[in-house]
Amino acid sequence: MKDMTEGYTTADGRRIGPVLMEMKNITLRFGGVKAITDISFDIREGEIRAIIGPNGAGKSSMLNVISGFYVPQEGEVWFKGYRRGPMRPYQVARLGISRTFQNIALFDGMSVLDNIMTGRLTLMKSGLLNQALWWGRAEREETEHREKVEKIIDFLEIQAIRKTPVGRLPYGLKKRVELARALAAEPKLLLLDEPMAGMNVEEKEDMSRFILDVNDEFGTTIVLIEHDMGVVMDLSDRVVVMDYGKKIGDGTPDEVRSNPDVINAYLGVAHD
Amino acid sequence: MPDQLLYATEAALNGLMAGVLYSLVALGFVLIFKASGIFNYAQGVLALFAALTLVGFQNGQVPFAHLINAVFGTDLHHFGWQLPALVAIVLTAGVMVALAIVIERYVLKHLVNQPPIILFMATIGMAYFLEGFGDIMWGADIKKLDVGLPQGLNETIDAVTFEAFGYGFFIDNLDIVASVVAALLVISLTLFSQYSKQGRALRAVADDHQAALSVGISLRFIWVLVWSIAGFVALVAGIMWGSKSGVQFSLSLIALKALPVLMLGGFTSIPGAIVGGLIIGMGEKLFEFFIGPMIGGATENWFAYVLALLFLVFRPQGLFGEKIIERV
Amino acid sequence: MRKTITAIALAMAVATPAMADLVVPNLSYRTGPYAPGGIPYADGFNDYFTLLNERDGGIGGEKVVNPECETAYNTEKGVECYEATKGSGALVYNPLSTGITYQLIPKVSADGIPLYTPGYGRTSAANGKIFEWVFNYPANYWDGASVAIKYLLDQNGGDLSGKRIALVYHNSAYGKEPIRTLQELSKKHGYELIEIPVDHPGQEQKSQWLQIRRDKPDYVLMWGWGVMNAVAIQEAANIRYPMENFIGIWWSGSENDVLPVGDGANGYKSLAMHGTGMDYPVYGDLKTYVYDTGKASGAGDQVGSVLYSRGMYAALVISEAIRKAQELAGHSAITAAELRNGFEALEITEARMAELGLPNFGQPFAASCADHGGPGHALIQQWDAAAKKWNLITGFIAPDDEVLTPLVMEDSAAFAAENAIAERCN
Amino acid sequence: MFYREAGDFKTSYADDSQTFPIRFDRLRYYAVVAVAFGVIPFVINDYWANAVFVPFLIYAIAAIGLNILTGYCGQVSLGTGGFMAVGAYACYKLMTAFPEVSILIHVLLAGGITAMVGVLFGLPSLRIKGFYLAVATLAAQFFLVWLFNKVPWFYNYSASGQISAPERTILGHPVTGAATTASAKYLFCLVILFALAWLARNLTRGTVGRKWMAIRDMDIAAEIIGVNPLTTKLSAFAISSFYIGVAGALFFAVYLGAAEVGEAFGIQKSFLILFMIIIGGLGSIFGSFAGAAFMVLMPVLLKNILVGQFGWATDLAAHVELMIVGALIVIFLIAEPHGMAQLWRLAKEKLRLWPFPH
Repeated sequence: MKDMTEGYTTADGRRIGPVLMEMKNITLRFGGVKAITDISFDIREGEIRAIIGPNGAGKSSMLNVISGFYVPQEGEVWFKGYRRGPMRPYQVARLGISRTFQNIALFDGMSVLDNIMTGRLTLMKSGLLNQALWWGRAEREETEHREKVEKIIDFLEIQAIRKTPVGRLPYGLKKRVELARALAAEPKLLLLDEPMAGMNVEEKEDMSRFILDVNDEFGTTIVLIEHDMGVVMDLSDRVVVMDYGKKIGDGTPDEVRSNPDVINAYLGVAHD
Repeated sequence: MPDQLLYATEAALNGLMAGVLYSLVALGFVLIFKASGIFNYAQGVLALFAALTLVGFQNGQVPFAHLINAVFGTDLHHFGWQLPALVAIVLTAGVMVALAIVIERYVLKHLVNQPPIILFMATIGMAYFLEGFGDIMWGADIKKLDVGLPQGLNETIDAVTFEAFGYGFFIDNLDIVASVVAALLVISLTLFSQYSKQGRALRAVADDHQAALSVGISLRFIWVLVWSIAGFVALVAGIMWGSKSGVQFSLSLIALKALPVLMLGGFTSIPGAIVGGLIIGMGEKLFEFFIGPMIGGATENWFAYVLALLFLVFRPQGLFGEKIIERV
Repeated sequence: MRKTITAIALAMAVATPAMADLVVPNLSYRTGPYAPGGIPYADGFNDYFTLLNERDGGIGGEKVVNPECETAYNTEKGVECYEATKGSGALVYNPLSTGITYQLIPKVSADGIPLYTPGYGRTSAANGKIFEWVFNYPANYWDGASVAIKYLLDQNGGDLSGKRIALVYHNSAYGKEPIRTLQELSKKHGYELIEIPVDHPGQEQKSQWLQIRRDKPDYVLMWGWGVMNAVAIQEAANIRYPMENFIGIWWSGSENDVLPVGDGANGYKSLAMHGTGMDYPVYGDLKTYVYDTGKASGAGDQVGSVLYSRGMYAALVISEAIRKAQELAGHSAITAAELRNGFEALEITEARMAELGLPNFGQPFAASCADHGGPGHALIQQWDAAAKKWNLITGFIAPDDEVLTPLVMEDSAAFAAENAIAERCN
Repeated sequence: MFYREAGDFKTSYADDSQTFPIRFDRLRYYAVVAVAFGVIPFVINDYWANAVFVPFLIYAIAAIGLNILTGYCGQVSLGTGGFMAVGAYACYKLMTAFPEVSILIHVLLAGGITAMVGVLFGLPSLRIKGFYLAVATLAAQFFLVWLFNKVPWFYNYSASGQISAPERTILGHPVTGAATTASAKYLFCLVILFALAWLARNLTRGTVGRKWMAIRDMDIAAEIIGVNPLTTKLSAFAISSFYIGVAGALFFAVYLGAAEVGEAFGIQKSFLILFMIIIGGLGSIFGSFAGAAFMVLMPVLLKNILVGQFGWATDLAAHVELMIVGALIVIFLIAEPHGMAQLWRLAKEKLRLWPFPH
């Protein structure tokens, strides 16, 4: 592999920057069960990085480690050149990492607009008293952030459902709202947990387009987990392959596709 | 043994006995919560209602006498018979089953799939209703409940302990009976749920409603079943408490004694209810014994809650729960 | 929505009875945790006025009406009842709840309506110089505490030093009332006071009675109400505490408290401020005019019980005060303010009690502007479980005013200072 | 017909996020405020004030408080009675210790003290969830009641442990004590309720409200998108307790005038207020009002109808009343688990289309 400290340029001409996040020898256990064993990889600024693997491979656990929801027993997480100590998930979010969830985790009692506004909570500064009196900063801030959120709503083409309670939306739209919420936080790093699971072909195409557009337009670094090999290979710049909690491959889609271990895991001894 | 230790032991033993009674009430909660996810606040009022009905049957009271007299200007009070305790108990158990059917048909059926808090509030509504209903049916005056249970100091224990330590322990005969009955009840419930067909269905429902439905278990039947059992447990609790204090409104407040037991033992665990009850019973009596005099006494109303609270802060999964792994 | 509001307004407007007659509201509680005590009291109260209406055509030719209002022993409902009835020309209130009494004291003082709280309520209201509108004769809690100690003194040849007396009390405003008195008396007589609180409702008292069993106090006094009484007596029987050394206040001495315990309660004593049972001539009239004509209040099954008698006694005192007020005012349709004058000038003699068909039922007393508390005498009664009957075992015993008067003065002075009330009657 | 949303265009986001975006709603709101402030104080009498309006206003404050905690932040609390007691006793201590300070300040300070106590008892919510938390809050309920009953300092060593509110004035008009007029009581409570409801509306529509609702709807997801559960839950406990404390202070000082902790602030109070917000509607300020009105009016109305109209015996009426209230609660929960606020919304949707439903 060539030296890429300063990043590289992809085939389609996108500029990929230096390392944004680095996982070093991560091991995660639940009681006696090892979910992740000694995994290391890095994520570069501006790239779309995928983590793939069969069911139960530890992909979601890995994403949870990145988002700070699980704290690994061993290993180090480096972000923007600093080692990240043990943090609560909300602190991680404030570093500029936001995510979507495999089983949609929207706030069902709130409207689409409010859900997306929650994405901007980390960016809002007005205090309790200010809020209570709805005067000065609080009102101004609300309007400013509303404008930003409306842009995202336009971007993801969900204007019509702005005021609808989230609980009433169909699955595909929910996924899109969740993406909007994550985007609203203006993240450095966006984690997508199976963004296309359970979608039909059309919806998948839409979602793929949004992911690429996000990466393109906002320069957001994206880590995504996906089951569907085909989609992943088309979207991502580099791919980590996991199986049984271990890393069995890492590289460009082409490299990974030809990796015998990967082929084995997916086609050989089927354990799923 | 030094006096202080003797007294503490006596307090602890009495606490254990009181704990058994708490467990008995808690058991009713657990059964319903397990089978239907309902936190049944009405359990205490069920006990009151059962006790009222039992006394009413025993003494041959005319139900709704007051209402009838008020409406028709009659002067009815008693049928003029006295039923044997056992017959009255059987009849009351029948009433509790009928009540379970009514509750299922007119309340629960319509509340399927509602969030737990709504179900909880519905049971409080039912508690209000039953409270008024019980009073109208049997009158609000205090009643003596006597089904022939022994009461008072147990001579044998007093004599034996006096012989051994020079201080006779006080154990109430009624408490001993209650413990035995509670133990029998728990054993038979466990056997029932382990070995009978209905019991297995019950456990299946507790595990997974959807799955149980899909293998052809009738949820409605199960609900009637657990509410009947809970009604029966309430009857037993009502008899035990009512023998001690007479039957009147305050009997319904024993529900409050069972809540900390539930916190400690978990809402879904029968052994939890038993062990939790024992811990709470013993804990509050010992606390009242050692610390009570220093801070002015009457600590029993809150001590159990604070104990359960502290316990949960350090062990959120409860006494018998497994460590919770959070997932997203 | 608007329709509902109209309906509500209509219902409320109609609810207030027409202005006429002598209105003596009965703030009763026939529901809730204390219903077993509230029912007989309310029945006795109503029945006596019914008797006056039926037999005498009311008082001084004016019919008495008793609009009843359910408080469930709950202060909020008490306030609602007070407000709902006061507009109808209510002459006097008797809420049978210390909590509601405290609530009503400032209200009746502002509205100028007498509040009559025999044997309960705020003890220091006995000082008429401060509490213009409140009357609590013939006896109050502190009198009761003092009488109990007096009785024990008599039992012990006038000496209680070195004795240990436990007070088992309802952990509320009501139950705490006698503590101060008993503490003062213990200084005087040299007994040791052990305070044992029981929280509402008092269903579970094992700890308290185990403590008594260990401590072996010579006497146990009780300030209980509701289920607490029965449980305490049951537990006392369980630990075989000698019942004759167990004395309750008059609120812990009704049939409700001993009957559920059965034989175990035999020998239990309590204070009483009036006689009980049906061996009084008045019951003849009551039977003729009230019970047999189907006009009895409630279910009619409480007649002659302790609390029924107490309700009747309260009604009797009120009716006598009304009579006095009519006499003073010179007309029969009196106002609340005139009734206060009646209460202050009221004198009930033994002869008068006999005339009313209740000879030796209550103590004679005479009130005055300053004295709203009466002599505070009380009897001791003892329960006979076999006969299911309370027997009076003493005559009226006088309290120790030497100790009580300064306490009353101190407490009422504090109230006066807090509320900027000037002394009257001077 | 009445509800014309069409044509009611908004030209700024501030307009769009106002409390009553629809013009007709706004007008009706102004009308209600005008009646509440401009008409009722002049016609109110003692009965209406003490039996209906003052308890309604005070319970509405408490219900908004509990709704913030339970309806918006999802933490079920059964300790409301205990927290009201904190407000009442704090107010009493302040009133008697600093008689020269305005009662308004005392009431607000009482709210502040309650907020602190609320935070303390809110701490376990970080570990304990759902019904376990609900039962755990009962610890606060029972412990606080015991404490105020037991420690004589709280009731200034009075013989019976009762506390009574001395007379305090605002602008020369007494608002506590026996000399208070019906309209003074009413206005005092109304002004506080109005201000607090307005603050609550602001809090719940902005950042803070969204944080609360995020925690309510899915606490884990909320934390992952950057909501600090500690500060969010505790802020809900604090603000909720502030409201409840203010309600407790008013309940004691203005409404009851004298109180005994176990009786006035017992567990029944906790249930009552929980009922209000459930029947009114969780997560709705309007629902808090509707629920409080329902639970205050219902018993009074039933009593007046059964005893006053039909002339029933009071005990029969009271029992039937209990049955009816219980049955109504159950019927309500069956018919509309989201409360009166939801019924209102549905009614508005119907009205919007009226008279052409299709």
